[in-house]
Amino acid sequence: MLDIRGLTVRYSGLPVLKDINLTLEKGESLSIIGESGAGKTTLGLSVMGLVEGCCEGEILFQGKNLLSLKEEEIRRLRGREMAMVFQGVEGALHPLYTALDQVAEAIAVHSRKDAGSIRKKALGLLLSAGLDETTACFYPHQLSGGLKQRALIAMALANSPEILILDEPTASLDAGTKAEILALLNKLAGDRITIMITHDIHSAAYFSDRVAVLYGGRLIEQGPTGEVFKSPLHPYTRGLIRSCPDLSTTKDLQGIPGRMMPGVTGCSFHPRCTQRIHLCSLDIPEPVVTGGRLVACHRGGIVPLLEIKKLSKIFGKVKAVREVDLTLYQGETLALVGESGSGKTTLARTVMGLLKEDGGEFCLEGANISKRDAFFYQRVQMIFQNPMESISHRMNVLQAVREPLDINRPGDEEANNHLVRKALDEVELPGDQYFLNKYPHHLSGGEAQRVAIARALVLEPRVLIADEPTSALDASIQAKIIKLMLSLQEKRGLAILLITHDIALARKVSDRMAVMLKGSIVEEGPAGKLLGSPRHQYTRLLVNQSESPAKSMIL
Amino acid sequence: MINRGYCINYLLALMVILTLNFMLPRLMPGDPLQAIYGDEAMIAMTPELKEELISRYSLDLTQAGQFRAYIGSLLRGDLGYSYYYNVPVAAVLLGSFPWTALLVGLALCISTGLGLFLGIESGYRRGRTVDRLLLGGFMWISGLPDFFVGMLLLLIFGVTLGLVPLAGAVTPYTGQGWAPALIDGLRHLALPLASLVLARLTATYLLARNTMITTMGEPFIMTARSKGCSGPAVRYRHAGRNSLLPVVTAAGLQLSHLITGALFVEIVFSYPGMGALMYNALLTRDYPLLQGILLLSAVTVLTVNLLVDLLYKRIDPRVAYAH
Amino acid sequence: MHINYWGEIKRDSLGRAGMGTLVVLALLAIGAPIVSQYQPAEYTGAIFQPPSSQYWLGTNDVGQDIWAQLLYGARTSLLIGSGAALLSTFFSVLAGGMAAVLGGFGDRVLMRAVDALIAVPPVIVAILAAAYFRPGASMLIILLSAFLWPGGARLIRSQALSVKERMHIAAARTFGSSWPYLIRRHIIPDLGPVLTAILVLNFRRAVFMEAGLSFLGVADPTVISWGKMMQQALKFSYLEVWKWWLLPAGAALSMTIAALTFTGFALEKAINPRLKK
Amino acid sequence: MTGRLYGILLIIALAVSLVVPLAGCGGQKEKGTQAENTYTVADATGDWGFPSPYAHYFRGPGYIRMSLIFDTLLWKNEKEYIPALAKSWEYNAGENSYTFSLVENATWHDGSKFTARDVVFTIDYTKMHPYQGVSAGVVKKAEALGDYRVKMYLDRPYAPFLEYIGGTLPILPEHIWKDVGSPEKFQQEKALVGTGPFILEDYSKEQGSYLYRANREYYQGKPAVDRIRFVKMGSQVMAAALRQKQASAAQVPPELGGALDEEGFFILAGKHDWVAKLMINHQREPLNKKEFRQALAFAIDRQALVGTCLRGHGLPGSPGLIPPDSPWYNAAVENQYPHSPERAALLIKGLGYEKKGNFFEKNGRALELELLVSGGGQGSPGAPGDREGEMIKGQLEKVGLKVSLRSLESKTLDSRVAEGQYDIALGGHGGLGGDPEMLNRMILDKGFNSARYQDSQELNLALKQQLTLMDRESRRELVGKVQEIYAREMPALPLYYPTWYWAHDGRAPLYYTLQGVGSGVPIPLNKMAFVNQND
Repeated sequence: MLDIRGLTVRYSGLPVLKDINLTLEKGESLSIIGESGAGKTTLGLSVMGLVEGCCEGEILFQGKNLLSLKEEEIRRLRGREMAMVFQGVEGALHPLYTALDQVAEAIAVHSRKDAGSIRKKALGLLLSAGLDETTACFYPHQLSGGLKQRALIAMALANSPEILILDEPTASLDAGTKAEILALLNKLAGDRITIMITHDIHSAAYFSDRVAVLYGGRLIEQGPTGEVFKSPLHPYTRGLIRSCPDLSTTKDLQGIPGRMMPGVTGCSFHPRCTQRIHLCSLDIPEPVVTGGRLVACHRGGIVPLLEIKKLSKIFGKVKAVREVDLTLYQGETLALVGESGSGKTTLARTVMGLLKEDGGEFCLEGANISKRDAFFYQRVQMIFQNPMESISHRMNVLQAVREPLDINRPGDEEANNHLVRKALDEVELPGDQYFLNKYPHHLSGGEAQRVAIARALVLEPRVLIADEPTSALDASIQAKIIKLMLSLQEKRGLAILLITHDIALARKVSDRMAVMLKGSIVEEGPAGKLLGSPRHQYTRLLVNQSESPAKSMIL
Repeated sequence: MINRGYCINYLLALMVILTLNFMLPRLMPGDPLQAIYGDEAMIAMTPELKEELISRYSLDLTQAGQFRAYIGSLLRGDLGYSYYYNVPVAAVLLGSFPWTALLVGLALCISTGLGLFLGIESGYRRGRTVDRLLLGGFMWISGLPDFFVGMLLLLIFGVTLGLVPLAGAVTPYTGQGWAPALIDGLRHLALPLASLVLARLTATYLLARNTMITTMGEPFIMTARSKGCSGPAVRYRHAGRNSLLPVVTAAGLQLSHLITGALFVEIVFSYPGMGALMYNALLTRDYPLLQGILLLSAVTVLTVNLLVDLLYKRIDPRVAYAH
Repeated sequence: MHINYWGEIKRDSLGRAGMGTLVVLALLAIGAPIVSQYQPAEYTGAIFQPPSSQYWLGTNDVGQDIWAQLLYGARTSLLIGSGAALLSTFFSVLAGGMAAVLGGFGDRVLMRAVDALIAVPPVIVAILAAAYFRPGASMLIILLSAFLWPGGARLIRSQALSVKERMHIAAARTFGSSWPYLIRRHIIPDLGPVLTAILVLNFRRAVFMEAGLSFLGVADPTVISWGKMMQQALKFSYLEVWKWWLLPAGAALSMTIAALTFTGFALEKAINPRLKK
Repeated sequence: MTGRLYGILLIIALAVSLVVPLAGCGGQKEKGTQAENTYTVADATGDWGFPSPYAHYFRGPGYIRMSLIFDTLLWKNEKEYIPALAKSWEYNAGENSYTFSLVENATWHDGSKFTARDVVFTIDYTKMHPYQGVSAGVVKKAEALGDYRVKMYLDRPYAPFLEYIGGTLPILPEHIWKDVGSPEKFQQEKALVGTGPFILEDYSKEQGSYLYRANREYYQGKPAVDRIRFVKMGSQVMAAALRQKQASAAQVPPELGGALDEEGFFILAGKHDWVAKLMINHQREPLNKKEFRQALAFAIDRQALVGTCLRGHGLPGSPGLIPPDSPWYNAAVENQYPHSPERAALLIKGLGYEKKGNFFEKNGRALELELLVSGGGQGSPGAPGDREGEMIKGQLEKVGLKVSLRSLESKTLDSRVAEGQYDIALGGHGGLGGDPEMLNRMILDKGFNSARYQDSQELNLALKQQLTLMDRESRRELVGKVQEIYAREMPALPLYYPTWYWAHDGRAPLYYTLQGVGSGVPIPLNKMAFVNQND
């Protein structure tokens, strides 16, 4: 039985948790949801006794107050009575030891048995967690995100602790893997006290009996999962639930910029057309009939912006991308979905020239591109998954956003600064001096991603490639970023190639979808039709997995 | 596992070094005859003595002729005859190299081990008094050249206190058994070793400390603590392991100055090492001996670099992945 | 980059101490004629005098005032030390950066050249250089940096390799930045901490080597430096004189190196904002 | 687990770092292991080569270590020639031949008898393989008259014959050396069979150490010391070594002479055998003019050089090159060049130079000389370095000669002087204590230490003649005349003679040999000092 009474935690004077009271019986599982920065992780750490700040109040467990124990005593409990799996899979495993070594160490710390039997037990744990003989002996950098998470879970459960704390176990995992992890956790939960910290409502709904909502360091709501999600009492909880994308809702209607204008020279639609060229404003386009279809547009209808023909990329023996053909049309959003490791990111990076393609070619606005020069970069831009990493921590916001201008158009500084403020304004970020001097590690995830987007848009590109732009962000911020990208598309006629593993998100945002499996595109087509009646069996699998298990519960 | 690319590389480097070894001594002004015999007035440079010496040193051949002879003899594994010592160069090298290997090798092991240990402890307690004291102390010591430290130690322990023998590597002809001889050898080794260790300790200490500070912030340290690992286990097996890579690189670099690194310490303690040997070879323009020393130094550097590269893969699997 | 270095150093106590010592040393070196009434090469006639009111640090074997030599020696040692350190670090960054960026064949050729250079003992090259050129300050700086840059190159290459893989470098490449721009704007500043460490290391080795060279006779005889003072003092260590001749030169040198390292540390925080909590 | 590799490295380092300092400081004070009566000599360089006649390095100390094993026909003590393998010797002026009557009781170390055949064999052998210091070419024919008498015919009257062939050439055993093709490579045990007072027990090149044991059957009496040990030690710690009884004799720095004297050590002030010279390139304008060179002699204050740079431990240079305490010294040249900048300026003006500002000029071109100096390093004690260079530069510039000082590595300087690419340079050499034949070598020969001055016929003639005067008194007079001409011509300016001091604990009566050991080695380790002569 775990009893937390009046817990307050301060980091150098700043209160992060204020007066938390929680009691958990054996075999009970609790989810803690709320925005990042609400103190969820600190609560987990204080139970483990790993918090640097000073803690007041009591945490009673097995008749002892954990806060008053000496370091040596609580150290002996860690890993044996209580274990924690940390957020951010990236650096959690020691880069220089294999997964098997690290799990074996977790056992060896608390047991006297000989090395051989410990390694066998560790291997057994890893196998039960979903790794196989070979991947168990891999080094962390050779494991994919999902496998690392499984190894961490195996390590936490090494000495079958009474308390298991999971910090964002399913963040930045694709739907398939997320479902498997949740299933694994359910199987292994057994009669343990399990606390899951997450911002993903689905996982919380699927996994835990009770839910606690944290906001600004205070516990604002708590109760059985079903009731809290069906009828939230606190307005913040309702906002949280509503902003999370779900299969059941169809794609919002997207507005068209501007209004109908009478007496316009040239093509009447050109003031509102996002792919207009100078010719459009001069004379009226002739209607053209092709293959049973008629279109009256100087550019023959929606112009294919970016065409990728027979692109392939090989790493050593692994064929990451196999002769992919893909066309991105002007002003359209194409979602590229598929499991992690299916070659989505490799495709994006090869298009951008970060990786050298081993075959195939690209055409941008009809012209063939061989070398990535200023002409290419002023039309195609990219944003990355981890906003914090993609901005140099030595540059403040002003310098970061102005950098593309400094490179491609080193005009006078004042004009560039003005462009920067305009771009920041578009991504709804303040343009004042205080914010401009901030460094990346002062910004929150959402703000950093907005800066990245502003940087990408400052050159007014025609195409924006977004590689998992929101997977590392909280649901609420994710919604805002998606809404921002869509409104930019409306205003600027931006074509967006969205790379994501989240089918629900893709359906909500994209016009067309392409499904990628092991380096090649198995199916492509309008989003609604493709999801409505998937032809390829892999697409069907993807749709079923991402259908939220608790669908019945919510609506 | 060393692929063909590596071997060609090292062979290429060796060829370049061989030609360099041949060219460098001959570029130096003055010739061996003058350097060896010019100084002492009592030698009557009679004409017959002069041309017998020239033929003995084969100085009458053209440069190209000498180069061909040099490469030819090298292939046969014969390093030639030293002009000054009148003994095969190999014998001279074998005489001094063990002493240098003992002194500098041991100094390197101790300074690396100690530097690593202190660096980790100090990095772990960043900002606390222990760290500041150690840091400040090392800064002052690092400012003193090795011969300066050597002379100070000699004056204090050797001359005034008389605790330690004053020079050389062994007290010759004391006719003792091997045990007292070993103790005697160690007592001779104590001061030169201490001065070399002090001179080289700071670099390793700083490297270990800096890497330690960055590593402690990494997430896997939190994982280790959550596994219940004890303080020392976290410090050494987890955080310390990361600072092994830069320290090994630095040790590799220092090892490549094996031959000439300790020249001044050897002169202060008149220790029979390679540094003093090379200085003498320079003074007497002893071409074969110089070529021998340069070759030995080059081979040491190449093997050390090869070892460090192999060790890289053993210590940090990511490096193997990145190559 | 509007980080004001001065502000950073002032705030850190170690940095303040370091910078303060450096300023004092520089002032003493420049104001040498004011501080001591003797010239370094002037024969005062009184040899082996212990420190007294007239000769603050006593006199050496030919009766030259040691305090004056220490001050004028500071000029040479600081000048040659910093000159060689800057030049050699520049070469190291050039070679190390190029090797990391080129990768593949270029990288291997450069690294083998570095190995070959490290293999050649500096003593021989020093004597060769001194035989053909007049050993003035500039020749010494060039000579010393020729010995120092290979070591730094290897260190910078290994660091640059890891920085090159970082995400924000890939991001910068996506908006069309060329490799030279990347090196100048991203890779080198990111190597900031390594660079300060290498600068200090090279300064230290430059001053030690300058001492070694004056032992070999490769030095400008009319110029006095700390290294040369130590060499001359070594010859008379059997007398009492080493207490006020050898020790001051060593103390001055180690104080300079300590000051430099403390300033380097304070700078490190400035170059790497992430260290600031 | 890969941690193992890492653990091992740490453990070795820690273990070793504990053992060494412990052993280092803990051991008992260095006590002299004087099982028997061992005499230890400390030396800064240590290794002087395998002590066989052809393998030892061509330096003084090398000859000393060889002379302990091999005897010569005659030897010298501090006063005169003394018999060694030759009991007596007489010179027959008519036939220009020397006849030696040899001792009968001398035996080689391997027991075989020493006979006249060995002497004849040595002379013939040295003709084929020139021995470093001695050219046996002057002996036309050597014949053995019976077992114990040898007669040598000279092809020309050669005054230094007794000094070199008689007193320096080591006599080799015929039965060992007769079929040795390249003598310098002959370094086996057999190569060390001699007739001398000591036998080599061990030689270590790396440690720079030698061990000799006494030859009990030595024909001139049993050596007073059982064993002699040569040990290598830094020159700065020689005094400490003496005080801690680690050595019985050593060359000590001049400053410590007084202190050691009070502590009961015997101090031997050496003869002035080594001279520091200002080498002048008399091929170049204006140095080719005699008056200019004399002006230099007036300008440089040699007494001040000794007072400051040697702190009084030396004699100012005598213009005739031969040091004042040498038996061949001619006092007339004593004060021919007192320090007077005025006379120097006068001489320079005489050559058509006027003084503009503070430097001399001639039709617009400033008169500048480059002074080459060899920097720090391990030169012999008292060798001129950059300190002397600075002082001479000061003195010359006071007179009005602009001097630019340049420091070079010692061997680079030697090669510059040899090729004549210099104006003036600081150098020096030893051998002044030996036979005046050294004057020929230091003035006429082609070595870089020599002045290479053939311009004065009078000087050349006198030098050639002095070699042929067998009678000592008339030779002394001619050598005096040579010094006067040399002082006038001044091809190179002797600056000073440093005084070297040896200190020993008195267990053996060391002394400086007349005109140096063998052909002029200024070291007081005469082998006869270790032999208590019964006759």
